[in-house]
Amino acid sequence: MKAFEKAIEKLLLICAITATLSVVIITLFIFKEGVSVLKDYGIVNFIFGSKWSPTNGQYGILPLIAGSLSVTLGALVIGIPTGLACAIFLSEVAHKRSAKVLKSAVELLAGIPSVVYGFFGLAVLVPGIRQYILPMVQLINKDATTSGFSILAGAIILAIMILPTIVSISENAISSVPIEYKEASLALGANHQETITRVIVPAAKSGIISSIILGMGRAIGETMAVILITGNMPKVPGSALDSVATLTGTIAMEMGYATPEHQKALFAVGIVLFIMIVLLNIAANFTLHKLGGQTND
Amino acid sequence: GGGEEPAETNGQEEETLSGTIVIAGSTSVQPLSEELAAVFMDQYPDVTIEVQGGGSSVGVKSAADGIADIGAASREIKDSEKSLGLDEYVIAKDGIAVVVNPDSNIEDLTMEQIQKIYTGEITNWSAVGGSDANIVVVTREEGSGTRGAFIEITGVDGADGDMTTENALVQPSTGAVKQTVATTPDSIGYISLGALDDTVKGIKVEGVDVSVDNILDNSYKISRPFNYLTNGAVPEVVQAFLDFIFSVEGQEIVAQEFISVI
Amino acid sequence: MTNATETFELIVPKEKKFSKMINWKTYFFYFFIYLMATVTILVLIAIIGYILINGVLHIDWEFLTSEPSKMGKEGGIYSIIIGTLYLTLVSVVIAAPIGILAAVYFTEYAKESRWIKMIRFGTEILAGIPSIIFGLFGFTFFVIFLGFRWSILSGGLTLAMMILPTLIRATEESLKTVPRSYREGSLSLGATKWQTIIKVVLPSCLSGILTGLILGIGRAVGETAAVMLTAGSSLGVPHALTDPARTMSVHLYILASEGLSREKTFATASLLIILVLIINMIANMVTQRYIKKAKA
Amino acid sequence: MQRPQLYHELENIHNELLKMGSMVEEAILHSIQSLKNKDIELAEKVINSDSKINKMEAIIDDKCIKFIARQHPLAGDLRKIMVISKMITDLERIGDHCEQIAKYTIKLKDQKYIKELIDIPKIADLVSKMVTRSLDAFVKMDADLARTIWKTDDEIDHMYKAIYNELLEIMEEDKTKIFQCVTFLFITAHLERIADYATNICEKTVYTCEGDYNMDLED
Amino acid sequence: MQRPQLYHELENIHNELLKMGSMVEEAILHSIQSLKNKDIELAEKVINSDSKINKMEAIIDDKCIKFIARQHPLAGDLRKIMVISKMITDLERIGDHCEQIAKYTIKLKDQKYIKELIDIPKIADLVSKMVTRSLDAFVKMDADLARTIWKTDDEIDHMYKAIYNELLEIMEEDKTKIFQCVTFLFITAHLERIADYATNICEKTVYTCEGDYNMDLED
Amino acid sequence: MDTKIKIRNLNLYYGNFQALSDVEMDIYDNKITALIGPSGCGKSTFLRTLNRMNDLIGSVKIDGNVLLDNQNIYEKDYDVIRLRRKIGMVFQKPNPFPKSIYENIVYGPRIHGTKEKQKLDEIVETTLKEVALWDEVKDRLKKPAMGLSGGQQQRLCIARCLAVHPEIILMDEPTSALDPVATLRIESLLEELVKKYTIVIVTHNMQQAGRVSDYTSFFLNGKVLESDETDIIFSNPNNKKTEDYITGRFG
Amino acid sequence: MDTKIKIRNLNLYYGNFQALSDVEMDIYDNKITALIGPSGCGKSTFLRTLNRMNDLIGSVKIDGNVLLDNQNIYEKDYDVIRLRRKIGMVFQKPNPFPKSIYENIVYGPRIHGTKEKQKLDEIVETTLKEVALWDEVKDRLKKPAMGLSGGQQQRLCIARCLAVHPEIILMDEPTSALDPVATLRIESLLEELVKKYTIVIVTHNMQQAGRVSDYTSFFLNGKVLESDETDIIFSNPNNKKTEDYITGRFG
Repeated sequence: MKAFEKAIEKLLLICAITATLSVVIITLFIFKEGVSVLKDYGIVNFIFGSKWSPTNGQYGILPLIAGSLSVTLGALVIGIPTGLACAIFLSEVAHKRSAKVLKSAVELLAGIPSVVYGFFGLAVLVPGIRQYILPMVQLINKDATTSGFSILAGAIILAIMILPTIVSISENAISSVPIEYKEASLALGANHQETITRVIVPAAKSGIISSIILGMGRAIGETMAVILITGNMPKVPGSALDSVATLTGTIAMEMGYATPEHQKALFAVGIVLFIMIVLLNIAANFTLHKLGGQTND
Repeated sequence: GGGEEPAETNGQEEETLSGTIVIAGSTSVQPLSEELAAVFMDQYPDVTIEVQGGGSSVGVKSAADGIADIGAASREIKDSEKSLGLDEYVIAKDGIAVVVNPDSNIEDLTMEQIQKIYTGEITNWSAVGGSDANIVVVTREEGSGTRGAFIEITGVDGADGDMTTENALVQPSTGAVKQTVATTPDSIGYISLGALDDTVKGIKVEGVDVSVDNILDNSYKISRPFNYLTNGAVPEVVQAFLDFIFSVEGQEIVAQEFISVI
Repeated sequence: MTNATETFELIVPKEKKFSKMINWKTYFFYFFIYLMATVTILVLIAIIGYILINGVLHIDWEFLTSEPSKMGKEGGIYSIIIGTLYLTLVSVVIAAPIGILAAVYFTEYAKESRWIKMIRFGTEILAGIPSIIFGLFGFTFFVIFLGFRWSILSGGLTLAMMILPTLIRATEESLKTVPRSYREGSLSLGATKWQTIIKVVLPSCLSGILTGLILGIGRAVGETAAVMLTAGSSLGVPHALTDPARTMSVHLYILASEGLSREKTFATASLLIILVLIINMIANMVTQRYIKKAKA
Repeated sequence: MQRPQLYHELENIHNELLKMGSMVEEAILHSIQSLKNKDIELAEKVINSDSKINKMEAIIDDKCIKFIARQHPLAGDLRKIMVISKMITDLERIGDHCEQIAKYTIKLKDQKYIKELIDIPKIADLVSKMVTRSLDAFVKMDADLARTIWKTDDEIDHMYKAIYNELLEIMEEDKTKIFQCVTFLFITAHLERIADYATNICEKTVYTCEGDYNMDLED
Repeated sequence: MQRPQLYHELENIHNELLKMGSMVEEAILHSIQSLKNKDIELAEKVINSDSKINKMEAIIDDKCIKFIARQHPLAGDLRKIMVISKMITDLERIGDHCEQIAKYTIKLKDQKYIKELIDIPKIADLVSKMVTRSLDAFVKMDADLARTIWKTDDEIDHMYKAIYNELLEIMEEDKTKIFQCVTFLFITAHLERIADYATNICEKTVYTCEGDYNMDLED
Repeated sequence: MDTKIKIRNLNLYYGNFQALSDVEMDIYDNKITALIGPSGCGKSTFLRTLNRMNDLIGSVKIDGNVLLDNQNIYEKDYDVIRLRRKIGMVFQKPNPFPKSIYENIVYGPRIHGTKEKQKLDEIVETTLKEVALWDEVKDRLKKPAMGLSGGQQQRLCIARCLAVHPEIILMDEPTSALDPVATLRIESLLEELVKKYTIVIVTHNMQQAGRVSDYTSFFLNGKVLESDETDIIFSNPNNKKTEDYITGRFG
Repeated sequence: MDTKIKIRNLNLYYGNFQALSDVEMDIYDNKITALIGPSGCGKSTFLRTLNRMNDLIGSVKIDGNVLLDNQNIYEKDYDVIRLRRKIGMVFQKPNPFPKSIYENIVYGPRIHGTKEKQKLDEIVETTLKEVALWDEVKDRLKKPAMGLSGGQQQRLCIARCLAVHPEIILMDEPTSALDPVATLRIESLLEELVKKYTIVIVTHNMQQAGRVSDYTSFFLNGKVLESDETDIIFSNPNNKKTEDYITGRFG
């Protein structure tokens, strides 16, 4: 019996190690492939170089970082208020039936493959921006111009894509705020809106923040939808209607192009992406830890 | 690794030819490869041909790495790549059509105008006789064979390398460029002649229409070869496929949309 | 009494009862929330509606059963459906046992050491890594380094690595929901640890694990970038693990970006959405049963 | 019935109380019997039994305290246990009175009685019955019975007064009988006192049943 | 201190007990004073005060029961409250004895006393002091003091016997004095009884402090 | 002795289930009234009708009168917010907000418009002193309330409720989540509070009702079977069912 | 009166924190021993040393002897599985497995190798009768155990524990999650069980210890301050601290 138990434990350990090993291997490979470019080209030149032109041996990924960040930021700007509002609606405001409808809607949004969003963006948003948004913007800024492939399109599509993440995790967090808090607030004579804004949402903030961080991770990491709709222009954008290239999109498009140097540069881009995600994760862990200390005791 | 199997069938009747061929590389060559493969597989049901995209450089690399039996490139092989020691087969020639949005009133551009548009010197259609509208430049991604050929021929590829304007939309395939130009007003792009249809408007370069004849007689300047690359001695089935391509039947297929090499 | 109250739904106080306290802030608050909820629903309807309306009509028997030709411009998507199923199956078969067992190890066996914390952090990072990095890795490691070429094997392994963290996390989460008291109950009856896990712990969180698995499948089905780089994009019907395959997502991406055929694009997108709907429904059913069981 | 321990223990205490009650009844009867028959042995037995009764009181008292401490009885149960705890003191006192009577018996052992003892055994009989019946009423929790018994105290008072007067007359007639008469007076007084304790038990029974000390039968 | 209510209520009961104690002391002193001075008014006052004492007992008893019911005292607190609940019965009985003495006073109002009353007031004084001091010992929870007081019972017993013999002698000498002497005898017996109650209080004090009834000072 | 709340003929239904039937009760000023009874007897439900916390539940229907200072709180247009300021509530589980100790206490006053820092500081100090928590926490007012022990948290919740100057405090099994020592502290606090406030407390723990309350009402199946001074309920109840419940003969 | 378990010089450390110091105790056969004391006094920890449930916690260090039938259970190679069959345990919150009533009870016997359906049926019936649950559930043995009320669940857990024929039953605050009526039912069940089993019960509720136990041990700060007959502990404890705790003067 004891030997059997021990053997089982060993087997489980092997599985755990296998799972862990994949992280190590991925990290090793990406770094192994990409680090030489970083070394030869110089990290500063690489990250702050403003020209991405591998054919010419120019590997400045600032435009790509700017592209990724601008699209992600845009997605957050649109996604956070919407997501939070939906989460509040679901857990606090909606009647059971409408909550159910919205909830399954959000779940569905989560399940739809990103490429479908990309396709939708390409087919509807890109021309839509060109035809309807641009004239509106031109009323203010006559020189505005866009092909429709833009940060705005990417941000909207990414916002829709991260919406489920934000809604479902935030809703979870808000719903798991003990009903006692709500009762306490109401019993003190606060109205429902005050209770939501002053007690419930602050109490759920660690969950909400982690939902945002996860959403952010998803937005940064998204590839195909972005390729289809942002125009892949490796240039630091000036406005929301400009086209941009993202880190992920660039990797996906140019991967496989033979020159070894170019490929290694793409791996280096991968390293940057990897580090960004790790930092984001650490930030998430840190905030959760910090806030978690308050809520759980 | 279907590539090995034909060795066993060596010397047997053609009808029993079997095995797998992996073709990878240029997306410009891909449709042609698919057509050729489809007809070939009809004749030899036991043969499977897998056609992958990826881009010209992928073609070169995958042939060299042995991932693919045949690498496809839609441009001249670079000197650096020649050192890999691959065997080249020019299976077809292709013109690169310069296309604009169908609503455009542009009919003709000189090579210089094209170069200036693509390097960003000209940004408004009015500078080349069109209406007053910003030019939406659409190009292919870095490393693309079509892009390589296009910039080389048009002189965008200057002394400092690829001078393509930063303000160009980048699309990862011939189809994507066509799609973009077709749907984006005031846009200009370049696609393989084979892909040219009426969703976009092909324009004259230096007053010459893009057509097979004009390419054959070199009056239309922007053209490039389609290369198949193999690495070392090839399996029977691959050789049979190459033979098929250079047969009359094969080249007829090529001629449907591209330019036959015989 | 508490029992009785719990079963009733908490609702918003009727506005008229609170007439005195309603001010513009409150109005704006509710307006904004209702607006955003509505917008979300409308967006969903717009996306799904737009795609289904344009696509569903083009799905017919022939489309489902014939192979694509001319890069998908013509023909159906038979080989692509097969490829999708094949690839998903392979990835799940690889990831499920490893993921579930690893999760069991982490929650039930591992002592809270620094190592375990690091490993857990590692899986968390893995969960956040963009799929394109998996693609990069899969391409260099499986396709080239190990010489698996573009194949279902390469794609499956890559996807397995991708869904592994999701699976581990979901399993861990549902293992954590199993009260400690179940374990103690079993151990105090003289059961061994493994008996406890197999007979009490895992059965009581099975549906949680299944939900995680289905989510993993969803992710595998929806993945594009990593698959394209590792399983290739060949149109043929795959017969073996070593054959390349094109999944529906990849197919949709190619169709969309190449603009090859509007109808086929919409039809494929519709099919993909329907597939996701089905997966969602299954997940819902499993979760529902889980919740019911937990409530009972 | 949710608290079997409580009821087991309560019943146990109840039984002990009855046991003590019968010990006390016996002591009353024996003390008078010994007086009547000049049975010194029996008188000594009564004196000895007192310490047993005292011990019994201590035991029951301890049980009551432990019962309250552990079972925390309330309302009726609590009233009952409190009453028992007081009742045993009364029973113990009755035992003391019997001991006194027995001691008087021993003091009188060498004297010829002035007359045959009739009234004193009669009153003793009445008193002992009263004790028995009052405990019975308590155990049965019969308030009305307790009230009826309570009334017999009047009868005993009457008899006591009659004996008192008779003894006083005898003393005045014959001063050699003074010591004996005084002793008989004290014995009767003790018996009257025992009857008082019995009325006490009746009152407490009513209190336990009804929560107050209303002894009116009409109520 | 975690249960202020408990201690407030306990203190409250304590105070009531002291109040009752002083009422009883007063009754003892008054009853003897009235006897000594043939102060019929005072005797009637004593008789009246008995019903007050009885009422007081009922009140404290009720408080004790309610206290136990509500506060569920344990260990020392419980022992104390149980003792109080018994002590008040004793005090009430002391009151009864005083009432009896007062009644005798009234019976004797028309008679000239056979001699000046010296010994009876003396024993009365001793007894009343004993009651006072024993309650004092209880309140202070002073077991040793209680033991000391307990010892004075012997002295009272001696005095009682002396008075008894003297009265018996007087009776034998002069039979007209029999009624008066018998009455004095009873009065003295009552006082002796009161002293017994006081020793009871001492014993209970020791029990409350130490949990058992060991009255040996050496211990 | 003034009657603070008069409940007359109160009925409450959850859907078709009648949870309270014809409840009549008086709640006296500056007294502690305890509500006891077995689980599901309606005592908590009743408590929540007093500050209309039952309004939060969808399918609830209430008829009858609850007269607070002679005004029916179920009257149309009765201001629930003001009602809840007047009637504070303390819950079964200590439920401080996940904020600092200070923020917990000033939550109510802020909601009701007190903004001046000085005034808020004053409120914090006064109320914390009232619940005998000031000395324990004065050095860490800005620390999270969740860091306190269970008993301290519950006292904080009481302080939070005092901060809006209620006249009545409703307590729903305030000590059921606490250990015996913390329970006794809350109980002794009640004795202080009742000097200024009227307190209604629901308790599972009969002994507790005995220890702390002046009046006790016994609920059974949504009805009030007996309502009297606690002394009487515990030593000599009138109703047989009350006695059975009290002595554990029940069920 | 036989001593079933002898605890001698037992010390337990969580990391650097000493949770139990020099505990010495005798647990008598066929008696109920109650462990009382304030929260964190070590009583639950101690209970869990008796069936080595503390083994589950990583950083625990134990020395001293726990002699069950004169054999030290902390001896090397002592069979923990057999120990736990011999010593059953009932927990604070009723913890039936999310299976049917039937499956809950046969879980233990199955683990230990009983396979025959008839035998299992018999065990189910016997044990359910032992805990007086048979009549309530005999028609729904295949229904989920979670559908039972809290009190029924706890009785089921006791039955589940009886099904492996233990000699000793450890109970860790078995009624703290139950309402008063269910609590009394469990308590009266204990009175029956003690005829066949030795019972050790940890309880928060001092009154409960008084009501049910034969022996009581008072824990404070990881030490046993007093261990005696329950009668004595409750009416006349020897230790001043015990008296203070018992009478609520504590802390």
